[in-house]
Amino acid sequence: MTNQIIPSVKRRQIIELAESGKRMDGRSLTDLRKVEIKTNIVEKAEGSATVKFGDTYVIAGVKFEIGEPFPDTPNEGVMSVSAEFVPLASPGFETGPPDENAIELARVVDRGLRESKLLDTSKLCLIPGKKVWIAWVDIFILDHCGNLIDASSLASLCALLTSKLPKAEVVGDEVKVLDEYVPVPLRAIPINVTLAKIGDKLFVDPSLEEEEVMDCRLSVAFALDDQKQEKICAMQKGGVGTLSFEELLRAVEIAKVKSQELRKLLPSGEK
Amino acid sequence: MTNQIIPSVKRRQIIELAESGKRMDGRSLTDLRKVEIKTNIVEKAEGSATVKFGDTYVIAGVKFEIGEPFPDTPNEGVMSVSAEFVPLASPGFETGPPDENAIELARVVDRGLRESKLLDTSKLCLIPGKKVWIAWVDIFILDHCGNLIDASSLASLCALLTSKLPKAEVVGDEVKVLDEYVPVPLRAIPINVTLAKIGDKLFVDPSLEEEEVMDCRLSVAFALDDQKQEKICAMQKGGVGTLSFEELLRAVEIAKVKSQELRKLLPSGEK
Amino acid sequence: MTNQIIPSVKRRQIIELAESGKRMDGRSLTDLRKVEIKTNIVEKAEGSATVKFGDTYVIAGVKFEIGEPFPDTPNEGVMSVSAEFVPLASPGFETGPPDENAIELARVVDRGLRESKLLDTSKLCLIPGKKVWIAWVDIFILDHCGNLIDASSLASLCALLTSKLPKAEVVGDEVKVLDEYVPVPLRAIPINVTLAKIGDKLFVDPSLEEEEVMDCRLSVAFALDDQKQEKICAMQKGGVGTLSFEELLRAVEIAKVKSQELRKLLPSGEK
Amino acid sequence: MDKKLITEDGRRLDGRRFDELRPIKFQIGVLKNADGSAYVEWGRTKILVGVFGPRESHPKHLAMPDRCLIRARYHMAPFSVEERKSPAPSRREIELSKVIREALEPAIFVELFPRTTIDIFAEVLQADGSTRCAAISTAALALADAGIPMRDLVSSVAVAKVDGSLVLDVMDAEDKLGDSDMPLAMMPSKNLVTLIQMDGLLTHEEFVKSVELAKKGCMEVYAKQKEALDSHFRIASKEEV
Amino acid sequence: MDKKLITEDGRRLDGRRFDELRPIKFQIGVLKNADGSAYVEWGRTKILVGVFGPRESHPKHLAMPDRCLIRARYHMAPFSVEERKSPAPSRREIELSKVIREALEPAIFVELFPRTTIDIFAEVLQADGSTRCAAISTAALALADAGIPMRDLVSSVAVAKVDGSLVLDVMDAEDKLGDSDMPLAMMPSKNLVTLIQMDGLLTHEEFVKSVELAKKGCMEVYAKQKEALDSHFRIASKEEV
Amino acid sequence: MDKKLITEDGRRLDGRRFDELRPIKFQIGVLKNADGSAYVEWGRTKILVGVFGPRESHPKHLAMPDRCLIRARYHMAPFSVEERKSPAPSRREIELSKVIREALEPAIFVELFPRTTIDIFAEVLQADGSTRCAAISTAALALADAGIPMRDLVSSVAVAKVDGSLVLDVMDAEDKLGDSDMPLAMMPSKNLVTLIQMDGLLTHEEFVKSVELAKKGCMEVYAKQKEALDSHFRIASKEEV
Repeated sequence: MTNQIIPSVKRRQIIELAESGKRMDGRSLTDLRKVEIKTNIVEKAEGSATVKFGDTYVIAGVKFEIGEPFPDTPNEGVMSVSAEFVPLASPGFETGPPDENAIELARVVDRGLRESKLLDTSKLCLIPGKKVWIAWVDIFILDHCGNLIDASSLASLCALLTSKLPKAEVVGDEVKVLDEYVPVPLRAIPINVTLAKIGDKLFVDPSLEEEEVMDCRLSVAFALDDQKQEKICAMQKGGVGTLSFEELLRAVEIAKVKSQELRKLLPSGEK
Repeated sequence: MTNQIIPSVKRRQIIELAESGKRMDGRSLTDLRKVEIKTNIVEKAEGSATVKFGDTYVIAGVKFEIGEPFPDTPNEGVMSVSAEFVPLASPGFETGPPDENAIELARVVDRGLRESKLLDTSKLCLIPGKKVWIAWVDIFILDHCGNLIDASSLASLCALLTSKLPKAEVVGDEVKVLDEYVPVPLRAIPINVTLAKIGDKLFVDPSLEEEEVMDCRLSVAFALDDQKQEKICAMQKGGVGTLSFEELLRAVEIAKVKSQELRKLLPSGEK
Repeated sequence: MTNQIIPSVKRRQIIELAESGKRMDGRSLTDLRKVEIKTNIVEKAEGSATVKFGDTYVIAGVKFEIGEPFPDTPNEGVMSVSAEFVPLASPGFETGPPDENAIELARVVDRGLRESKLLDTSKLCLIPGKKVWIAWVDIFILDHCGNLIDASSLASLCALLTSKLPKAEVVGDEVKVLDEYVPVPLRAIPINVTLAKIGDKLFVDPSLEEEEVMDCRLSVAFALDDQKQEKICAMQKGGVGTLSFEELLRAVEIAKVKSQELRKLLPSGEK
Repeated sequence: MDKKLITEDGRRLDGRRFDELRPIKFQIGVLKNADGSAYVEWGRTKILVGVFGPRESHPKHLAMPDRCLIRARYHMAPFSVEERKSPAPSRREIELSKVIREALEPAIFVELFPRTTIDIFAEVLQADGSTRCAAISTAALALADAGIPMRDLVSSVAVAKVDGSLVLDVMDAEDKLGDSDMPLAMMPSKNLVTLIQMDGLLTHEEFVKSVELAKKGCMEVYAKQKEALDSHFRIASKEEV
Repeated sequence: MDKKLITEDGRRLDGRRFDELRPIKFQIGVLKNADGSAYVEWGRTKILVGVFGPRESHPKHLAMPDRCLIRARYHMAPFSVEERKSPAPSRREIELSKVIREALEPAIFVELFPRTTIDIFAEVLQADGSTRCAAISTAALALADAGIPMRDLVSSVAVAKVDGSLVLDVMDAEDKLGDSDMPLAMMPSKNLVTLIQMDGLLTHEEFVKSVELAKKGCMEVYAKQKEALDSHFRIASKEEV
Repeated sequence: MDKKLITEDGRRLDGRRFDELRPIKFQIGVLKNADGSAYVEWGRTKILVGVFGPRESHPKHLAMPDRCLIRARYHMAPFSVEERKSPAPSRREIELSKVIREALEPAIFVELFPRTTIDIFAEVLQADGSTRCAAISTAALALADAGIPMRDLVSSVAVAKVDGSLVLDVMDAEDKLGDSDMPLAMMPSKNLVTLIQMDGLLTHEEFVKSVELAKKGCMEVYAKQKEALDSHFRIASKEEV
């Protein structure tokens, strides 16, 4: 924050390059960075995945635990998404409880997963009003090189897609967890795509240097349900700049195309 | 705190004016500022009131919730009073958990309400030892222009006086809350009056500028029970100055008279 | 931290004196300071003790409370050890939650007590899986003049040795605590001895000025079980210096001898 | 979910048509200490906003050499909702504070006040849906009351899909039982979006229509904001005479 | 409430008359590190007080250009009460810390030590009623032990109404079952009140009598404080010889 | 406790002999932002370590005029253990952060970087025993990757007593059901111990043998560390060509 000169020079360079449709790292404005997904890397978790978007590196783990339902949804399990910006991921991250950025990230990822109706929480109920499965989705940012929302959303999705739910027997008021697993009851699949606006251009999958000089970003999540219907299920503008209505609609169009591209990378058996 | 000159000039002015029985805002030493009470302004709360003492502006809300009694009073409901100095009320207030001033305020208000035996907590018991009504009294300071204790006490009192208790049916170990209300079981009515000591004078209902230069303050709560008996039910000295015994007794005398004046302003049907 | 000169002068003095086997306070390298133990000084606690090692002054209190067992040990009571560095004990202590030093202290004391199997937690079970006795051991550092680990370990031990467990009757799912007491079910007795390494010398029971210039410290706890078997039950190195393997083994030998000396000071009836 | 949110004759639970705002009443300059303040009763949603600044940044290392720091806090009174809310800030309140700040900041000439801070505090006294939109719209008036130079007001409203229809200005029951919620804020005379969030399921077509409806709503809110400012400054200038 | 707190012959649970203090034993200079310290056994109430300062204010922005900052902390050991107390400071401890500071500060010549801080730490090892009064009276001795110039000592005691009678120096059972509790602190030779709090129900007349009884009690505490100081400094001066 | 940890033919649960390490795979330079980084798969224990610094101390009052400040944080992912771990730092994590720092600091030339800070962050992604030993050994590689001048590497391993036998490189089941656990760290070429902790019950003779076994284990870890460094810098220098 103390030095405002470097960002403004960088911003000018990025905008100039974008005039000819190019970016600092050689991509076109609508290119994603290389996306790598690995699943089942933490055997003690019921599901886990690491995702890289270029050098951005994120891990998500899923744990199932028996707990109480919310009073207003006694017949439904609970999904809880948290994110930690662990300090090895960036010289700017500090230890301590999640700040507004980590909280926003977790809540945006949560909305994508929740609103798509990915997880069939009605099937996570064990004893109505008393005991349900809680799905803890924990995100750790391991290397912050831009576009944490898309990487975190994809890692959380892949961890859930590949997770296994312990089988449980209910006898009276007691729940006995067996040493067997059933698949997690999933429905629609949400994919999140973020674009940065810099000047009057939209940049798909912004890098850290693009984020540092952007006006604002727009994240859009698309859900594909079991009838192959594609819908918008979540959206979030971030940053202190503005969008024209035309830019807003254009961003949503681009995000839709890119979500289809990302969807093809999902662990096989899923799409 | 950095500039100590303005307060000491102000203090001298206030003391000089007081010699002729006058105050900066035109009041006599024993005048209250204009007191305005509005009730039922938050329909979602079971009771609510805003109170103004001049520009000092306070809101209190009452919520009833079912919870557990304290182990040592299994047959009694619970009253819990909290105060927040929300930062829009003063350039000096900060966000964060209540500081010692907010805690003292809540505890002084609480003692007035509690020691007067205003609320008949024995009637708030649902299942002895297990389930009782908890009356949450939450105070928000909205504009801090002096004498928060009296304004907050009065707002809390008026919120309780006008609140409605949900009717509840106990069947076995379950409590069913009905969509009906009964009046809250109230007994004696406490009124709090605060005086500031500046020099050798006592100032009723001190303004913010008086508080900033005062030696100390004394708050006295008087309860009027259903036999029309008037008693002292709570007292608190605040600030780093001292009181002579003569001043102490004189302050209590004045507070008594002013409490009777305030009592007349209570929402009709109550006194 | 700002002045690094005084410590390095002090360190040189201490090392020079140690060459001739002496210390600043007149002790030999293996001498303990004068140890004073008082028990039952807080009548409201089930057990309590103050311990002095020279001017180091520590109090420990034991409270028994009914609570839930840990899920993985449903038939065992719980022991919880905490330490507070209350700010009157040292100009360097601050108010607030325990820092890493207080946490390390509590955990080292805890390991000594726990690993020696001092407390027979199986006898603290009331209703398996539901209700057990929790033994809260709380340590307050009152005057910090060096070697807090040994003083705190000894105070905690003496508080437990002289504590009384309330008798309880289990009727169905209810526990009734009687106004009678039984002895606490104890087995082996652990004694902790700490040595500081300064230069190439080992100092038993280091004073504060020795700790301030030490390379590191080693704490060793020895347990004597009811078959009079003596074993090492806990060990902790602290500080940023190193130990040679020879020094490590020598320190353990010295600690053993000193633990036997301390063991003789325990409240009579115990060993 | 059995409850019908739209009646047979196309009316909503409180009798509104699908594209109708609730009654909105702004009051400006309601607090003595704050540099600017405004209060709104937006249906049953009631929010008080106070603004302090530009003032010295504290702690100092937050100060920025070339602009003003904007801080915003969205905070709910424990008694503002059905179930008492714990006073500690929830994750929801922290996120909303961030998006509210980002919705207002584009309208403020931050370059004019380097090294200072403007604090915007929104206290929700009663929450009945669309609280972030009400907070943003009211905060814009409090900023104006504080005399802070702005590019434009910021006006905000939410659109929901309930029982298959898109409706303007979402109230609590519609938010809880509806299929989607989309708050949007804009600088009306600049035609620029400063906030958009969405959750729920919308087809692309529904989304486009939602944006149109939100824009119409914002323009209506804008009219009410200007009216409130006019009447406030008319009174203020009379008082000065 | 069936328990009688006053027996037929006018004695209290521990055999005291209505206007009688519990045995009070002050010890001065009991800690090595603290600049001043004192310990009291006041009936079964046991409190240790340490004083540091005047010392550099930390953090620095707390320093005041024309006077010393006084800070006080009243803190209870988890094992000091019947039910184990959680170590986190309770609202009660925070309020008591404030009133204790305000009870002691009038006696200190704060103008003599600008830009510095005096810290007063009171640790309650066992609580059996009137802990704030005992903490204040003991802290006055710790301040004296630290050599801090004072206008006067501060002496404190509480008066309660139990079973219809006013009694001096309230112990725990009387506090819990009594009808009122009124702690009062004063500078005895100045005849000035530095602390008064009250809860319970008192007629005006009872209140006036309570104050009289508290004043008498404070004067007796004062005598014990002076005795403790005398004996401490007599020993100290002998040791120096 | 019925479970046998050592089979009849002297093998452990995972088939290892008593003095055998688990498979250990170090990777160096795995993060872009960190100044140095390393990752280990040590049996099923998986830890990522990042190092920042020497960098400006923040807050500034922490800076030391004559040396570098070393900070270390040991932190477990919520999903790293059987029962989900709460994200707040546990007392165990705070103690381990301290001993890990004290195990590494003797190897660093702290005098070379006055007024700066080196931060060492160890994130446990999966915990299966000996996590502090794995974190220390991996952190030594991350420090080397950051180019921080060191006296020596630090190598660490734990020895346990299970079913009456001493075994090298403790895994989770052995830690939980065993009779003792003794983590030890050393600077291998200096033959100096930088960490030792122990809990459990050991005779003097068993303790001496445990130390011997730990030393042997550390030397084997050291060999693997050097191998990882060699291969990393070989690749790095090729890449530079």
